[in-house]
Amino acid sequence: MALPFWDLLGLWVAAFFSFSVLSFLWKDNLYYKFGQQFVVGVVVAHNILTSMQAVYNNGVVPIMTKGQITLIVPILVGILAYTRLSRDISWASKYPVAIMIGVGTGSMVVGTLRGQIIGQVSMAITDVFKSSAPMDMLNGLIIFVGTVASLTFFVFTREHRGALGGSAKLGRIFLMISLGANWAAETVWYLTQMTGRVMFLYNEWLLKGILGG
Amino acid sequence: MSEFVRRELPLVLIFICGIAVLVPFFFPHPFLNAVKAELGNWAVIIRNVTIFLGLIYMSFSQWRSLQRDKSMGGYIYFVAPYLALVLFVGTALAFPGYINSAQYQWLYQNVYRAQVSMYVSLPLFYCYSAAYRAFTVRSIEAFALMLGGMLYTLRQIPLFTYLFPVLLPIGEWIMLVPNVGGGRGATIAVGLAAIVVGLRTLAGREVTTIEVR
Amino acid sequence: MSGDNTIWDKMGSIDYRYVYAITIVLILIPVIRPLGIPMKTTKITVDYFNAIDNLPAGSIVAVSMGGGMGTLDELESAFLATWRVLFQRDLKVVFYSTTADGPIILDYHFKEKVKPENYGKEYGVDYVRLGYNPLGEPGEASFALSIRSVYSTDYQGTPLDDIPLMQNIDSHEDIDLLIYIYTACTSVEIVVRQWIVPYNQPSVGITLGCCGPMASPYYPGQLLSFLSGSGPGAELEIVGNVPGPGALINDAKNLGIIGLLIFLVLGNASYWGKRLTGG
Amino acid sequence: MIRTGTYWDFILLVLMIAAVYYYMDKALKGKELPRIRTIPAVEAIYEGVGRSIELDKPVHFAMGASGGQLHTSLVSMTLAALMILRHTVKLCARLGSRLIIHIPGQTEAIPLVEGIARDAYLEEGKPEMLRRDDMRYHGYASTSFTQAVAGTYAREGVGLNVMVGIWYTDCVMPLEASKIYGGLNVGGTARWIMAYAFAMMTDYLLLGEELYAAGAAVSDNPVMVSGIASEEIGKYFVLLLLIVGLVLMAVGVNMGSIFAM
Repeated sequence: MALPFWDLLGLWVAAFFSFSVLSFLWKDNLYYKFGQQFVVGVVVAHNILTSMQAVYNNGVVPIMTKGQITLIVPILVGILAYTRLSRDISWASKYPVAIMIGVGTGSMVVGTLRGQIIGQVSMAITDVFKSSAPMDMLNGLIIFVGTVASLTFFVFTREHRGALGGSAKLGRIFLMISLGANWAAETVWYLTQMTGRVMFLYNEWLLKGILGG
Repeated sequence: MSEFVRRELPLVLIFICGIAVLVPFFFPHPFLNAVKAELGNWAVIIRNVTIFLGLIYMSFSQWRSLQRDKSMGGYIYFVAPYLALVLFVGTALAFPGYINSAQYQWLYQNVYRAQVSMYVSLPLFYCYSAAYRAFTVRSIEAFALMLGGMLYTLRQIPLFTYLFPVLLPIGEWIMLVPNVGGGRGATIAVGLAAIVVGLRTLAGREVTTIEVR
Repeated sequence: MSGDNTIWDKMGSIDYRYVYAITIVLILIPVIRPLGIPMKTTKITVDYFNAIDNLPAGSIVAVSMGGGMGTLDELESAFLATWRVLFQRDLKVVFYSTTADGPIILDYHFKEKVKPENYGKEYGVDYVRLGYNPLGEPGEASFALSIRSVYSTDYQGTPLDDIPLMQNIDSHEDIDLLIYIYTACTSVEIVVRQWIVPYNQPSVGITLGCCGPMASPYYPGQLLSFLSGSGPGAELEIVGNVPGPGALINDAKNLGIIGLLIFLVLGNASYWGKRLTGG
Repeated sequence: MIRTGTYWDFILLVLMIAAVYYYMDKALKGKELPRIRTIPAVEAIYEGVGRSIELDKPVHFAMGASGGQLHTSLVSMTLAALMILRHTVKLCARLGSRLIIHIPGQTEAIPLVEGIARDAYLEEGKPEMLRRDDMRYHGYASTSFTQAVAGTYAREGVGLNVMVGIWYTDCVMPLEASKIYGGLNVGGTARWIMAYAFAMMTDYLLLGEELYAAGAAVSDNPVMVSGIASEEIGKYFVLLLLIVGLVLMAVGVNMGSIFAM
């Protein structure tokens, strides 16, 4: 059953760009260069289109319809970023950067205190006793020991000797297992993605697109 | 322009914005929450207003690459991003619906999705060649890296959990116990370091925010 | 011996591209002729299914859709199985998108793969779709407090107050289960910080396979469960009896891993061969 | 009063403010600070620039497709990466090596990236070495950024490849491509989920928090170095909390509810 023209063309365009990326595995080539540079243009275009939409929805519309004139300030401050292109007044480009770093730092401190430190400490302790089953308690203790040991690995102001050295070495082993697990989780994800692409090229492009199956 | 406006005022701005986002977390108050929300909105607007800087800086290097290489390949390399830019922006503006129009979505799906899906698959091969170098049992740490990696990989492959069912609980254990132990210690260490950088930034002592002229 | 190109040296310096080519061929074989190897299901996937299945009739489920086009191969089986499990039951579902690709994926799925009307579901009564809003952490916090503070209309521009389903829904108090979908591994902290810690909101997650290790510390203490990648997606197809693409993708993974095993054997043989022969 | 559920956060924040102030004050007064153990990756950057000159290949610096985050909770990683950029630029200026900077996708970070590079060249007396055509912008998406960076290694060569800061899946292809095209990889990220890629694909690794320690170490600024000592106070506090908390929990105290205060 022949595909509609635009669906068929779409399959060929998708296959073209898929193979252009894959060709880099062999070596850098003109086909890869075109695909790679073309997608840079696609991304820059999409970024510009979505950014202009965001400025309009989050800035211009509230100013025009709800009279939120304070929103003129970020639009003007954002324009200051372009002063970086001039040699003389490039210092003015620090103002948009300053507002963003201030907002980012505030939300970072708040998010990190609970999410990355107090929350982790609380779980490390409560995990040990969350269930009375012996195996669960043992696992909780292993997690606790791993947390303490891997934290001591990151002590910089004292040489890793004696108890600290032993703990840091144990911590390093826990860290390596964790790195291995993360490598495994990512690799199998990439394998799934590659499988999905092979399925698309075989089932959609080859069978449907070319053989009309 | 005075030294205060060039150097000091941006640092004051960082402090004010940082505190304005930090304080409502501990001392919630309608006004403080509103200021925090407004600053968050400002940051989004500023970010989107600066979007054209990317196109400008891309064009610097594109123009230079053409000067260096005036072969056919050089021209293709130079033209490709601008071709995509005109095609995508033109389509968004030509058809009703902006970036939600059927025409734009056709381009986005068949060019960008094909590219990004294949690009996300490519690391599979690079993870294989990295494992080829790194997964050699030459030390206890290297063995721990490989152990964590292989046990959790095989746990995610149906063929191996079918042939060796014990891989399922072992793989789960690797993910839920030693991985969590190691990862938790590293996360806490990173969190503390991030907070110190944040506090130093709010205090106006972070070199990268002071020196920029 | 050292310095000559021994068998051990050759094993340790293979041109990567040979194994890349072998891997692509091995992936293609099951795509052409599926192996049909059965999959085992795990407790974490059963917990995910039960979190939906145990909901009383008429419960409200919110779906925070943070999927991306680039990772659809990995997550499509989990998405489709979840939509089918939801629509097979008497549940009210509010979809809201936190990525630009979210609405595009939902359009594509509801028009071609899982048609709500085939399950007797009526838009505006049984399910609602709010559009794309780059919420991030502050936005999720506002959404939990008041949906209307973040969305005033649905994805077609209809005011929320004109939608029957949304009459009595405006905050976390009205939501019985949150399905939180994300692809940046650290985003699991957002659902913990903005939904679970402050409101004890029952929540499950869908994320990439690589984010499993980072989500596991929160299960089952805070997250009721989570699906990480296409494997659990295929498991949910089995547990929920909703067949989909997951089985085929997971079948095809079986041979693709062999390329890695080849590399491992050769790499270790090379290292120990040189070491044991004094190379 | 302090919002429920944030007491411990407040206690830790006050402790960290005190530690940062204490060690910063010592640094400003020129008093001795705790010695920091050496980080091999920091020395490797100097070695790598020299190697690049010998091979007549450019040095590359990248901080991630999404490595210019300023208004998110990863801003500290951006600032640590910029410290290492400053150090790399100064070495390249001093030794006379060409440097290609791959700008992150966030355009709001461009003024900061260029400003730091210009200041570093100025400090070394080589302002003319700042070339805008060697500051490459590849779009705000990992697919365009990653493929462009890998392609640059293939086309223009790579001597030293410094990759630090906020990295996601976008680090795997450049790291291996640099290895395949003969680059010396130095780098790391504090995002633990991606640390495996740097551990397996770099010649010199900055593991997790070592990124921040390296950023401070290369600053030649005692106030920055004092930050590492402040972090250690936080670590000792957390270790104390862990151990005492475990003991209390063992004797029946519900630490979960205490931490939820």
